Amino acid sequence: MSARKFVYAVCVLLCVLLCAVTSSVAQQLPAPPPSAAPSENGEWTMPAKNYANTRFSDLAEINVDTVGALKVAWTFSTGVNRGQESSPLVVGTTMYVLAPYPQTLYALDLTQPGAPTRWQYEPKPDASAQGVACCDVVNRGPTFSAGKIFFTTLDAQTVAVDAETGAELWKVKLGDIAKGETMTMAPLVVRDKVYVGISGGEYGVRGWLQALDVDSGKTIWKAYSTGPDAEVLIGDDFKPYYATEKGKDLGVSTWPPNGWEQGGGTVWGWLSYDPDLNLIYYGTGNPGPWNPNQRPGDNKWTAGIFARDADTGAARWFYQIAPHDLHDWDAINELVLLDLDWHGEQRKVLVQPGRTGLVYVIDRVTGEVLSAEPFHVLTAITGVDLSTGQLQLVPEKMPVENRVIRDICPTAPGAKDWNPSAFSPVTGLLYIPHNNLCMDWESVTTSYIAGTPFVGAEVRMFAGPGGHRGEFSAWDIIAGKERWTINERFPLWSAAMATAGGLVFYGTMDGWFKAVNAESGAVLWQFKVDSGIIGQPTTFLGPDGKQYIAVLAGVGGWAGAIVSNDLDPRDATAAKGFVNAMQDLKGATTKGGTLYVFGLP
Amino acid sequence: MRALRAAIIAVVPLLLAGCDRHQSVILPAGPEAVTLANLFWSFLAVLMLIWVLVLLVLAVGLMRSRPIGDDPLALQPVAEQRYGRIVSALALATGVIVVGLSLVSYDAQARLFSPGDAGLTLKIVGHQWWWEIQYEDADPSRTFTTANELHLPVGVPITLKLTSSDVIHSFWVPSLMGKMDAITGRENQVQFTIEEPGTYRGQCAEFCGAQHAHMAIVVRAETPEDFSDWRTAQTAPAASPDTDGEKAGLEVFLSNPCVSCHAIRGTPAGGRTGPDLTHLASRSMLGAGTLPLTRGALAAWITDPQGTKPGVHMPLVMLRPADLHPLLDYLESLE
Amino acid sequence: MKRIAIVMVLALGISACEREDRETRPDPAVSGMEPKVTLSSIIPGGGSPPPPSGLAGQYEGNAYHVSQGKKYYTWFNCNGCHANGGGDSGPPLMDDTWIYGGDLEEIVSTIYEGRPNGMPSFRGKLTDEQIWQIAAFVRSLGNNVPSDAASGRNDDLNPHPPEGQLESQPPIDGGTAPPSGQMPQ
Amino acid sequence: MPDIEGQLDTGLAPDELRARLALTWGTAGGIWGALTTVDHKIVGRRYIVTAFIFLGLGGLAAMAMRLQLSRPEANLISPDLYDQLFTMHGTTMMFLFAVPVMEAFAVYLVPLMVGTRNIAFPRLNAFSYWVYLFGGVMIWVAFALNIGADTGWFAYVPLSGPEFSPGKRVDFWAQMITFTEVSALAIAVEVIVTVFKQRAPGMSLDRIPLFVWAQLVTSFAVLLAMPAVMTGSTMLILDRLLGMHFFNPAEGGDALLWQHLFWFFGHPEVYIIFLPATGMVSEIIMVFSRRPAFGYLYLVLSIIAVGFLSFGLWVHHMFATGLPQLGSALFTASSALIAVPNGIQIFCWVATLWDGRPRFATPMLFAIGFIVTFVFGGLSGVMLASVPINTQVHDTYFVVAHFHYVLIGGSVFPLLGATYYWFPKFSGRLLSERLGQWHFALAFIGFNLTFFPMHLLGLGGMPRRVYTYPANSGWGDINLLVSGGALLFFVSFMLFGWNVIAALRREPDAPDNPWDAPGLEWAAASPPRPHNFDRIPLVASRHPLWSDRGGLLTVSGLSVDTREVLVTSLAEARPDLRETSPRSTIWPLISAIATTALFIGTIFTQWAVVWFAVPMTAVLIAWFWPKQAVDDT
Amino acid sequence: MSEPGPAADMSALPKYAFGSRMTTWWGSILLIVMESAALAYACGSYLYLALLNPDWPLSAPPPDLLWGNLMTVLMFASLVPATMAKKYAQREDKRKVQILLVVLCTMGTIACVIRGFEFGALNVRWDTNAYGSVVWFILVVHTTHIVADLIDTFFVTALFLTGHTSGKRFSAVEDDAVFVYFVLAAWLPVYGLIYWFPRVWSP
Repeated sequence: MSARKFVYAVCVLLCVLLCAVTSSVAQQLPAPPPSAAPSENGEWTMPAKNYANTRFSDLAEINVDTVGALKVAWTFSTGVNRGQESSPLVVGTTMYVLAPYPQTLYALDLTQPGAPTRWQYEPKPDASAQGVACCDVVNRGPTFSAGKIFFTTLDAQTVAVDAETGAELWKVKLGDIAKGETMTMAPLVVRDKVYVGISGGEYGVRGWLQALDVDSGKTIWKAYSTGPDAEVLIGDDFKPYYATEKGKDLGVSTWPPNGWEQGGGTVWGWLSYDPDLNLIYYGTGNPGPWNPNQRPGDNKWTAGIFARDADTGAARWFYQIAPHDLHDWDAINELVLLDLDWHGEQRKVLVQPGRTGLVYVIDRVTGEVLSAEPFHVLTAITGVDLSTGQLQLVPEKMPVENRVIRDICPTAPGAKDWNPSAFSPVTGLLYIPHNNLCMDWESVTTSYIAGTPFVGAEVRMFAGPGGHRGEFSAWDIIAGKERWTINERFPLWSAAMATAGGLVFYGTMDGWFKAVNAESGAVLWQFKVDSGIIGQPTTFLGPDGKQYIAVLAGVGGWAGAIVSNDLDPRDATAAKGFVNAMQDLKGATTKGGTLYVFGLP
Repeated sequence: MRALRAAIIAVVPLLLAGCDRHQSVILPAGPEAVTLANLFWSFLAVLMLIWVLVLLVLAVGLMRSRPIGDDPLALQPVAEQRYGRIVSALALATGVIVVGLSLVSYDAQARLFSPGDAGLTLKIVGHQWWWEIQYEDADPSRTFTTANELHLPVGVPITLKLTSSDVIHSFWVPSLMGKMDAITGRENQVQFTIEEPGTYRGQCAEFCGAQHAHMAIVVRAETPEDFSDWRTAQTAPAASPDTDGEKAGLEVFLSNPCVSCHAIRGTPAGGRTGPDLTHLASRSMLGAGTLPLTRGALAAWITDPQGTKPGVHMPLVMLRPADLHPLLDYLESLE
Repeated sequence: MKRIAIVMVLALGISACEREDRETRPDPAVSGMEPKVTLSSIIPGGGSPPPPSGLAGQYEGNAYHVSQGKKYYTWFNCNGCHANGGGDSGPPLMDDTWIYGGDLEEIVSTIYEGRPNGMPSFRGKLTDEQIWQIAAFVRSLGNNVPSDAASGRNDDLNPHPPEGQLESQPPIDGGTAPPSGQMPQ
Repeated sequence: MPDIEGQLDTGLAPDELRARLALTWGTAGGIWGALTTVDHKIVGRRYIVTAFIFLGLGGLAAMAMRLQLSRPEANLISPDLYDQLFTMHGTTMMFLFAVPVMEAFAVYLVPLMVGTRNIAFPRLNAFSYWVYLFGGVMIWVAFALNIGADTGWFAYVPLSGPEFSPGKRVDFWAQMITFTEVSALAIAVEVIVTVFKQRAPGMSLDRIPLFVWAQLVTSFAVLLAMPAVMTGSTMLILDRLLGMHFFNPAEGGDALLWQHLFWFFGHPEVYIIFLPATGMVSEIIMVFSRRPAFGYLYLVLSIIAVGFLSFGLWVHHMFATGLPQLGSALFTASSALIAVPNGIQIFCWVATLWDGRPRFATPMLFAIGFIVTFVFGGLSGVMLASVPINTQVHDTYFVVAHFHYVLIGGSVFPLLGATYYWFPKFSGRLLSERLGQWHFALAFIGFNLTFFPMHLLGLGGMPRRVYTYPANSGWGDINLLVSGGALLFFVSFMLFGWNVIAALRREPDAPDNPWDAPGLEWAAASPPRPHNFDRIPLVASRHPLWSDRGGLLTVSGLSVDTREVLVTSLAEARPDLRETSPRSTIWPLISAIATTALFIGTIFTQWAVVWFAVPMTAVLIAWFWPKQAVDDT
Repeated sequence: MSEPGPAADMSALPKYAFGSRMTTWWGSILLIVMESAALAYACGSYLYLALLNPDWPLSAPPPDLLWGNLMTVLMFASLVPATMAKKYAQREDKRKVQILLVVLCTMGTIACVIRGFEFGALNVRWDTNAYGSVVWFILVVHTTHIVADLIDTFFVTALFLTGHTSGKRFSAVEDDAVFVYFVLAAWLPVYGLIYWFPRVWSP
């Protein structure tokens, strides 16, 4: 206890000093709003670390100088050889690890050597749910709040478990797998509400976000992503910045009749919360089906970013990243909340490295797009017209039915999919793990048959220019360009994590866990784990007062389905075309499901 | 000759009998079709005149008396020269006539196919063996999909965008406009205007497989007001079932293979491989013009589509006998 | 000469006749028939599994049925989960691994009843004939149907060489996939 | 050069000359002789008979279709069978009857008409027949086995592509195209070389009979047009069997590429059928008007012009495919323009008739029937050339009517006339005039009753290739009339068949020149002896048998105990060489069998190319390898 | 019909000659015309598809130049023995013709080997897309000419080496040389289309 406090104090001191130093050098580094990124306490209670989604830890024991000595402290098998996209949480002396389907939640006792299981909780989701999980049976992490662990299950339930005992507190069913409704996202808890959204954008699921009561699981409000204003919770407070978002019942009128009923716009990514504005920010998924010709119109409110009142759910503003989305460009990626000096003016912004290949800097008060600069090779779009907010499309790359449109970059999983980036206030840089892929795409008419995929596209992906398929980039938000980039053989499907030790951590699909110098991009340390990494690294202070790094290894997800699902690489369209770009993954890694915890000796 | 004349005399009454409003090139119902018919008649007049003249000359030549001579090679140079001049003159005349006809044809072609005011645009997708019709609009909520029966306003320029989902089809409503192919991977356009309200029949005119014969299209030309009402009604979702029978019918529909191919907007049925049935009961025909839409025909069609239209992609569904009437009740309620 | 040729070709061709039949009405044997399937090769107390239905040849050997199955495979969104045989959320169908058995009857049964780990049951959503046809097409994905019954390429994006030209992968029953590192590269 | 091959004909008595030449050129008896023969007359006769058998089969298919169509909503024939029937009808008539029969006449007649002893490359000629026979048998056997092609004789992709035509039906069709193309191309080469190099001395270019001119131009058209459809059908089969993407619009291919390739062949094809017919008409009208055809030069130039122009018309089959409008308009003009040379031919024939002294024998009746119907069909063709009119009548029964007027009126009538005309030469027997006149009358009436009402059906909106039509369409009565006409037309052919059979059962009694015709073929015996001419004639005029009433001049100095043909110079036909002509051999048949095995094998596995390449090469080497000290070729 | 008797004596005419005086020469020329037509339709199809697709060569890299260039050089080189063979054949110089035929055989065999590598250097499979299909098709069509020429050359060589050297065989050598010219003449447009068109063409 005292030792831990001591180390913690040292860290804070170091951090303050560091901040002082850096701020004296460069006055105006962006920083998350303090209210959304509270000071470090050595725990990691939610997958994104904080409401601002920075995935930054002030811990600095493991730093540029010491990282070379990093060793495996202990490991733990999740018992499931499927894609491990989850994040290990640490609260007090307990680590919480959530496996993919069947989603056993393990509580590991950090005070004991080797961290034995304190308890485990099995939600026993319906096995059939595996059939409607679009992209492996993953889950993106549990969330801790006020003595409870919340998580979602593949069969569309949300569970609250007592963090101490593992007793189930409540469990509510929010969706019907027979319609393709599943849940994979990590919930967000703000005060007395748990926010959860639905997955299934590839099954014609009508997306929504719900606020549940933390104590009972009862729905407090539910905001759909399509349909009439009343159901989208659009009211008088709704003040979007751009004219194209203004109008009555756009969630109906920008669709062909009844199209919105199977219109997608699922909410399966990351939520941010600004306590000062009391707004929840999140992105909505792709409209259904992928084939855009089956849904003329802008298809509100899919593939865009919502700001909602955290208490009532009332929409405050919306910005549609991809009106009439052509290429499965969900807008669900993480929204990093930052306050920064934008050309001499202090702005509250959110930053999203989007699937479109652009890093969006959006005023989070008004919804105005301040900049959208490319971090990926672009052939299908040229950028965003900042005066209208409209995505600028290249007409030759627009899908036509029954014709293959070639060399569309970025691809359906986007320049960057769900796997979140990290922001370091120390360097002021955003660390983006992303893809370098292009694709061929053919739109085909598809039927809506409840419980079966509603896609209507034949896709095959391949490496982008340069031949490598992944990149890890440090992004200068203000300048709107890359500071440095590491090329990776495979697409990056793991999250990034930054620490005050001047390090950024990420994992690769061929199983390397890497620590990189946050300033220069030099790889300082790397370790080969048993399977490809697609999880979210976290860091924490152990009960022994030492800093540890934790990450789940176990390849899978959309990108890794070729291994986790044993797909056949001869079919270029397998896993919606991702397999074509991943044919050699089977030779580079095997299935796995292991938690790795690293520490200094 | 004589036989031919007899043939013509024999068939003219038949021709007149055949001239109901089924689908006829020579009964135009819009300016484009009139242009086409006029062009046809003018070509016919010129060409038939030529034919008759040639036959007259031939007949006279065969019947005229001529001097007897034994040596086939004994030709008269003067006559030969005269024939030469006549043949040359006729060749020249032929050239002039065909060039003239080509110019007349080009004039009509330029008028018929020059892109004009887009007016109402529809996308028509040919399927084996039915037509998918997508009404387009700048306002996506005014777009909708229907099948085989085209409602169009009179006096408004119509633009059809034609494509195919499988093989090549050809959209042809003779009373309105010439045919245009619907080709996979391409989009063709055809424009026309209708002047008279009425019903015009058309048919696929490119061989497209086993049921090419049963791929008709019905055009219902209406006043703009009627059309507007119809369109508004079509954008609405399907009528929800009222009676117990209809409700049971919806249940039958959803729990049988019907739901995998057909869409009924407002219900979970969202199949696009068969025609959209949201407003089925507002149509007049079944199976792309194969049967009239009556309860009996509907029952026959559902119980044995392969008997009426062998090879059609609608499968033989083994309905429980008790399910048929509720299903019919429901389908008939889809006004 | 010609007569001899005709007789010879006739003799050769008789067996091929069925391959080209385009029977649009289902075989009465198929309607309502639930195939009896044994998934295990162990039968306690001896004895043998029930004989196969005998319909395999009728469906797998007929180009029209296989082609119809290919059409339905897309129409009914099979490709949503199994892609063009390579698999997606569902397992691949081109390889030799068959969790629930790779015989025609077993595949029919899988489609008809569904399977607990996510395969939906298409009972009542497809006609029995369609299920047999789809199953025949699925068999062709592993090149397990006669090569002259297998379909050619479609007028679509090219996912892989036509089924008839893929490596033949006779089914191996069993739920465990080989270690992925050993899969064909 | 020392003369090593023995006896020359110089100075031999006529009887001995004839006997020795017959021995040298003769075909052995029995099956072996039949299988090994390279005599152009035997091969040509087989060709003609086979083609007429295919005509009968195609006609039966047509009758079956007419039966189904005679009433609305009839259920006699399933759509699947109907599709196979009309495909077999079109395919048979175009590929197995019309083109081969015209070439068959060339194979038989051209060497006789130019005064030589055998066609050039006679072994190739034998080979071409076998390939044609096997191709035709293959597709009909396939049809009998329910593997008949069902996508129309034009086989438009994507319908005929791998996705929409499962099974082997279209594969057989596409390979059949290859078969017939191989045989047609071989004959084209033979005919051209025969006409260019083997004409009798003195037969300069301006003395070539009009029929030979027509066949020459036709052969060039075959040479340039057939490779287009062969390219197309190869692409089709590669798409179907190897998964290639020529016609896959999704992967950069195009459905219209097929149509371009097909019609780039398909339109010249019509003229490949029609031009020889004009040659026949010219001969018949000349002989039965008893004067030279008027305007030899006009006619020759017209034939050449038609041959050229026929390559510029293909797009008028594609006016409804949405091609650019201006381009289409140009094809309107070019399509209409072909009326000029065709018109000139008509005018010349009418002038010949006008000035001549017509004898209304059966061939002449058919020639007159030809003018009446062909002009009608040609004029409706001018309508079809107009883009706007075409968009209305394209793919309707109007077009069916039009091309049957052109093809039956324009080609089959002349062909029937030519059969009556040359039958004594082929068989040594004259056909019955009385039956012939009945045949003509029934055929003419039946034909017009069948096809004239189809114009009205087309205008009434009836599309082609439908297996049935609704009862309320109003097309029922006309269709019944059409079916009745078809029956009449069919009966006329049965009459013709009876006429032929009856004639063949009589003793040969025809004189060498029963019609007092001027051509060299009438200088040969009826039927011609194996060596055609005892002595090669020396030609001094365009109408040798008219101008040299006293008997033809001949040349001597050719070998009598080896097969030798006289090769002359291209333009003036000055004697140049005495080339040897090949003897009978079995290798063409074996090659044809190997080729057939390869073509059919590829339908089932692409490795057939590899398997059969080696035996094919071996067979070809065996074919060409010299068997004796004195070389054959 | 009675005959007035022979008017001219042909016995002094030679039994073979060279060039267009022979029927076989015309036969080969007509075959060449036909094959040129087929190749022209194949090349026409290539251009048609190239003009139709905005992204020709459909995202495949253009073929590697090495083997195509080698082939072109070899083809031009083969003109020398072919021309010489033709010359000596007309002079009926058996020895020289034999040597030159062997040289032609060797060159033809090398050409076939190079052609094998050319297929490997196309950088696209025949069943990848329409571009792949049409380049393979054209190259295979041209290869059939090379192979046909090679078989023909081997055949003539075998004749010459086994003593079948009567006069008209020299004429066959000449025909063979003509076919070598044709293979080159056919190659140049194919070479340009396959190797250079995708490099130069931008829609």
